[in-house]
Amino acid sequence: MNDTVLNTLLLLGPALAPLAALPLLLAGTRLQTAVALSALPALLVALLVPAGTVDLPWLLLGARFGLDDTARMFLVFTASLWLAAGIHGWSYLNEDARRQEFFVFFNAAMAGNFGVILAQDAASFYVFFALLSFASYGLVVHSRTSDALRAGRVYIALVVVGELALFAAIVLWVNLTGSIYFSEMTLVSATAPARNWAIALTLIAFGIKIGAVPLHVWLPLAHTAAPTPASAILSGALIKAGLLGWLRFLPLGSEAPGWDHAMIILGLVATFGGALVGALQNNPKAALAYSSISQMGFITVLIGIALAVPDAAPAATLAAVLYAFHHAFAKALMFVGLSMVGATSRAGRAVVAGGMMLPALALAGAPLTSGAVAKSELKAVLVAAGWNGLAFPLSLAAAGTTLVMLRTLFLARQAQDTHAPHAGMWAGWWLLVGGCAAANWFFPQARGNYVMSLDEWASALWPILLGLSVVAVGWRAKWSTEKISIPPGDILLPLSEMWPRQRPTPSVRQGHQNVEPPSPSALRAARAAISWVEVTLAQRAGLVMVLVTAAVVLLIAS
Amino acid sequence: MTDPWIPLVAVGLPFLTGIVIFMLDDRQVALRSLLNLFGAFAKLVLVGVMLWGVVNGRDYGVRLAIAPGLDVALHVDALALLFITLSAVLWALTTVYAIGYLENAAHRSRFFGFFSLSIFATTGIALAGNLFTLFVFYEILTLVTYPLVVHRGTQKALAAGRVYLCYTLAGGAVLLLAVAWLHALAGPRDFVAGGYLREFGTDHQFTLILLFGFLIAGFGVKAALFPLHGWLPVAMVAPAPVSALLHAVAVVKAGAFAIIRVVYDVFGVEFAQSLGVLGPLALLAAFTILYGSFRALTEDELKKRLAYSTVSQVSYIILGVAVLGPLSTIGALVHLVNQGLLKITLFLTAGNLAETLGVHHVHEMDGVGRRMPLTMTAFTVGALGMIGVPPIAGFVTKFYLGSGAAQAGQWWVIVVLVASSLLNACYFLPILYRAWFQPQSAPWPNEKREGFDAKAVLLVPVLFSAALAVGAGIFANAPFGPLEWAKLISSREFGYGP
Amino acid sequence: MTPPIIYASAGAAVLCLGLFGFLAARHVLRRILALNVMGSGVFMMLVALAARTDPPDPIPHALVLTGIVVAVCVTALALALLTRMCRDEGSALLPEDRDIE
Amino acid sequence: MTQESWMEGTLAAPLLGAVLALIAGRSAASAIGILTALVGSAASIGLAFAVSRGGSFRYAVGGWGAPLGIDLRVDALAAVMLAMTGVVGLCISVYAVGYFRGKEAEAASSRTNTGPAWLFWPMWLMLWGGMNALYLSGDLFNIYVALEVVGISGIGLIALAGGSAIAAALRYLLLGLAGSLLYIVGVELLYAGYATLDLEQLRQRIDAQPSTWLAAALMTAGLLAKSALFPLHFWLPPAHGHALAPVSAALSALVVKTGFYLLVRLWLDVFAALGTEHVTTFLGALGAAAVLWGGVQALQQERLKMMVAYSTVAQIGYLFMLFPLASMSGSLTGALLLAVSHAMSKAALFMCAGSVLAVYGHDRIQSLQGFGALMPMTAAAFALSSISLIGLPPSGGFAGKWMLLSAALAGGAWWWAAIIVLGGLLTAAYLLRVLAFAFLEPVVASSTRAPRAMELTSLILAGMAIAMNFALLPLHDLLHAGGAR
Repeated sequence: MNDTVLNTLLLLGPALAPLAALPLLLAGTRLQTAVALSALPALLVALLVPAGTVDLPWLLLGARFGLDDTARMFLVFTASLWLAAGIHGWSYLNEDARRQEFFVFFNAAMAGNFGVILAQDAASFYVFFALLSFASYGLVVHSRTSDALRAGRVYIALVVVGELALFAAIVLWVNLTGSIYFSEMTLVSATAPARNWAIALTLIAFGIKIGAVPLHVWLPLAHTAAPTPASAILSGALIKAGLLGWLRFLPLGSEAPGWDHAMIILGLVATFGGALVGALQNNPKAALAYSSISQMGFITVLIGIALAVPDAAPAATLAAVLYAFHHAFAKALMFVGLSMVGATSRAGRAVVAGGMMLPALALAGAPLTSGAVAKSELKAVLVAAGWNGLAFPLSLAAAGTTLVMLRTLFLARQAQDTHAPHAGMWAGWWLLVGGCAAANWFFPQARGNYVMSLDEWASALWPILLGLSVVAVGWRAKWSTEKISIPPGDILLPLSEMWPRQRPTPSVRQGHQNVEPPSPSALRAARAAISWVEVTLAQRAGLVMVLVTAAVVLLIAS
Repeated sequence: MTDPWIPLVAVGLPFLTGIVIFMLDDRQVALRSLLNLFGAFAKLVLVGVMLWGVVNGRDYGVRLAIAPGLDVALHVDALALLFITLSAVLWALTTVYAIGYLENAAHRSRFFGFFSLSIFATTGIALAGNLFTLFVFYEILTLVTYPLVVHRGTQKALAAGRVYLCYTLAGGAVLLLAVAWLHALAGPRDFVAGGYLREFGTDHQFTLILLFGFLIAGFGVKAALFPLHGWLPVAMVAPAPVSALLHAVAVVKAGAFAIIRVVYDVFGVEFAQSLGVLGPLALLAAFTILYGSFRALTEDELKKRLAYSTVSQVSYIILGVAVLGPLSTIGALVHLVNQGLLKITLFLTAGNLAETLGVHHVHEMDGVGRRMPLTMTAFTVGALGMIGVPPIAGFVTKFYLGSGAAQAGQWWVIVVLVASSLLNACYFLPILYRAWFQPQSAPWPNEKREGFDAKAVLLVPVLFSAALAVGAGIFANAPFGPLEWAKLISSREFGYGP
Repeated sequence: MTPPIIYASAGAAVLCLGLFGFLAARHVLRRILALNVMGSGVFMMLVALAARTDPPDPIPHALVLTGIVVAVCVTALALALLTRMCRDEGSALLPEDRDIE
Repeated sequence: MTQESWMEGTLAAPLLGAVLALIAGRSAASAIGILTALVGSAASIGLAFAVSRGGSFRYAVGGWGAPLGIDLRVDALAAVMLAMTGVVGLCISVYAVGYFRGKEAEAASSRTNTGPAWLFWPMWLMLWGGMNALYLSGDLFNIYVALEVVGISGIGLIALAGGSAIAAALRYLLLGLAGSLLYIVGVELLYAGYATLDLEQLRQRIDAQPSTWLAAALMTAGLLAKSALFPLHFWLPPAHGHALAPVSAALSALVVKTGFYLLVRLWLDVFAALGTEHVTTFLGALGAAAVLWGGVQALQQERLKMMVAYSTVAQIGYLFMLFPLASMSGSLTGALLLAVSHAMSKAALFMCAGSVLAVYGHDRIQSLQGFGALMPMTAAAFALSSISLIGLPPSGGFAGKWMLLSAALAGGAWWWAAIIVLGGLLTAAYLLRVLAFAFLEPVVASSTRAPRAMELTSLILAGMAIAMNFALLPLHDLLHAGGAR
């Protein structure tokens, strides 16, 4: 009993802490600051608490929370991201009138995020996933500008679709596997009815979060519209929840004919498309958003391979998680960095510039960075799965990444977002720098190939050089992205159209067609006829009596 | 051992309360309020006693012979308890609310009198032990709710009342025919889990199908099944507590509950299946769900939109009934409760808006979230719950309905659920968007009250019901929760648990 | 053709005459008279009925006496009402018959 | 007390009271009336109990015995009708006291002479006595006499209202007279055939032959005219619609039942030997027609009292549906309960109409808005009696219709069932149409209030009509203990 309480505290507590912290917002200014640290318990739990689970049968449909390896990995980077973003954001929004409101949504989303990671059963996962999705809406529309509201509309529409897909997917999976607990979900044979539906719905539900093509449209809009720390979270943590969803629900380790290739193709499209479109952006945030899309492309490919080659599934999943880990820190740092470029002192600017280069290189996969490690893991998986053919295109994609990064740095130099960073922002930023630099030290099995062979150096470097040279050529040729830029939300379907407009309708129609009286003339005619009969009866009373008598006689006689 | 007194008191209490209240003068506010509250909370206590007793295997029942082979029978079983508990709790809430809502309105004694009587009827429906009794109380319910619908006494209200009576009385007539016919056919029988008509086997096939149709038609009027839903949106002229009571508890639920009784305890779900009547019923319910949602999209008047959403939501229950299988049964039964909690929250909040700001239409709701944060929080809970966003009660229902459909291999039901949830989102989210993320665009139509949010007496019930709705979701699996009862009943019906 | 039969058939004939009058007449006074004629027919038949046996059957006589009393009362009442109606409404026809001529 | 003394009380009290009231004149009439009503109703109820204990019995007045003397006899059927008459009659009397007090006050204020109101009492008590005599008499001729007594006093009562009631009374009189002539012709044909007037002996002797057929037909036609069954109903609405409220109540609630009662006696008892199923179907069909026709007519009416009167036409039709269903168990119980609860609710409705007239000065339905708020008790009475008339549970009307309905369905005669249900809907349509105005705002202000006695009695009667829902079982036992047939 007692250790149930303790476990609950440890394994569910991190998710509830941010919500528990909300009342502080009503407290005095000094106390309020503590809200920025809401993610601390989660981080501590991730680093210190041993693996384990706790069952809460009375909660939801019989809830189970716990830390397994996947959960721990996710929790580590998610928690540190939220922590950094919280600290940074608190002072970033110092002058903002709606800071409290922002942190309400911020903490709610945080709680959702941690809950998603700690949940070990479908229902709880669903609950926290919804919390994460809906709360993030508040982050997207925080500025209330028309762009922000538009981004919000697109986002929420996709969220609803995703939620519904997820609902259906969960229903199907639970019915197919016969359990709501992830650990007990059996692998369903490829022939099971509705399995394909389940997979499709799962891909859609989480593909929206992860920004898989063509469900990525919300991502550039939202990242651009949201305040910088929020963008960092969206790109660093939120979209990773999608990956987690795939890992939790997809039947990795069993065949999924058709789906595997579909995902690999989609992944490749995302990697290249994201890179190219990103390179043609005029807003650094948008560029970063597209880079996220492209990076998630890599992960999509990995999942595809896991579905294609069941034996390679464990390695592939691990690689995917590592990739997410690395990308989370790097991308978050890039975003936050964008808000630091207003640094006043020369030294400060230098430091910030350095702080931008680091994640840029990491994302491009330069040696000695977490990116290189992640990418080499990825390649290892490709080799093991016998999909070496993908190695080259993925490296080529890295070149694209380089383009996007250069574009971003270029745009960041002339960024307008220039108010001098406060101490808090620095603190958050440094935290991320540390994380980004140390990221690869978290990869236990990665330390081995941290010292890389020459050809590995080569294979890591040539895409970058390629990218640089392309940019150089472009520089000489004076390509102007003003001419050939693509607006954020490229293929944005007319999703906003699906938003119901208020059509003023005569709302009592329904009622009135039921109380319609017959037309007066008809009524009068009926009245006349009736009264005629009545009068005639009265006049012919005797006759009627005689007739009745006759009738009765006949009836008896018959 | 059967104990006759508890059910008798449970039914008699609201009746007496109502009668006494009729006697009171309109100005005796304190006494009347006291009576109301006494009635409401005494009922709660009674229900508690019954819950405790039934859990400890006690049997409450009483019967009174009307004619040879014709009894009025009250019996407390799990299903009855589920419904009566719901009604008792929500009655208490609505009573508190109504006292605040109607202070210094006209004809209050009349209003509260009929208010109590409608709970008397609802209790009777819940405890009815056989079809005859159910029918009797069902008709009583029709009568005692009519004065509540026309309470405002305007021509519009009267027209609405006329529509209401047209539908309900016509339904009642069909019902009378069906009930009497069944009585003539099968003799005096009490409700029994698994139904008692199965012994007919293959005789009277046609008649039984016909009677099933009649019964569904009769009860479907109150349950607002598709062609018979017309009265519901029109009845929106009634005061907010009435809408809440009618739409969340008394009338609509009575219809759904009665249909549950018919399918499970008269025909028996397996037998109904063998008659081939469940399929059409499911289709009808599904259509109603989508139709209601579509109509709700276009309604600008808040209460009307809610009404159509009710049309759609109640059919979830019937859909769950019509889909064979324990899981969907659980979904149906638990939705009986969840929809009640959510809908009453929504209607009471709508009442708050109307009472405090005179806001009746969606387009007037810009920025109302800042003006009435607590009320709108409750509203948000209700709306999200209706969409099925966890952890609010609604999602439990949808989960079980979906699982049931999957279990029965009727995948199309899942499609319907998803589609309807999408529509719900389409007509609820814009409201939330206006309320929370839009600045106030125009002065409030008729601001009756300065200061924070609404009157406390209006606010507390709303928040409480919202809390209940959330609780019913978060602690769904908790012992003695609605879900527990639903599982119990379902296992009773199917002889095996889900 | 015994006297009773003759009386009886005569009574029947009178009855039918009265009935015809009742059917044909609109004027209320005529109708009242017609009804009285019918009554007389009935009484004749009753008396004839009594005469079938010897000594005559007393019961029909009793009936006739009672019947006559009743008929007188009713006729008186009818005439009273008729005069009242004429005074009030200026017509000896029932409302439904008035518009005809 | 012995059974006989109950019977004597039942018969003698009203007749005696009538004479006394006539002698006492204006001053004491109402006092005597109330007293008589109390005694009479007490006696009839006591008689009913006696029957329920001891079963049916005969009583030779003066010890002569049939054929020459007058035999009184009572069985369960008669006992029920007597009890009904007693209870409703008492309420009507109480109501009348309040009613005429109000009338006199009105007359005093506005110098309008509304005729010698006190004459109501002797005539009403005479009517009552006539009905009791009719229920108690066991031979066809006494029944004839009783019918005439009822008819004459009834006509007098109608005429009390003056004005257009006179014509109505006259029409009623002509038809009633014609009817009773047909009846007496039938009686004499029967006597010619079987040399007896006693119902019992007739039942034993009767056999199928043309003269009997003619007799049966003539009597039926005459009684149909008296009980205002479609198509011989036309005299009823104007008569009941224009009479004074207590009079309408008495006529609609009680008098029309006498014809029904006699037809039940004849066709379900005396004439049972003739093959009757066609006739019963015919009567049922007429009843069905009446239900629909009366309903439609009532829906047309603009005046409350006329509407209620037409509803009587429809409700009578319900009673006649007994005939085709008589062979089904429970149908007689149902029909009787229907008759009883109709008596109560219809009387209550006419009383309500009277109260409304007293307060509003008119009874145009369209302008009765807010009478719920103005006279809540009356509105409640109206509502309750409407429930019973429509046949909504719980009410005597419902229980009765239920029995008829299940009898029809048990016999597979679903068309009768359909008519019963349909008629219920029609009833609902015209009654609730009125009831809706009770809620309409704004309430018209009116200074005059209806005397409490009036509102209260109507409410009590309506309440009884509802309570009749639970009278089904006792009634059933009574009929089977008392041996209705």
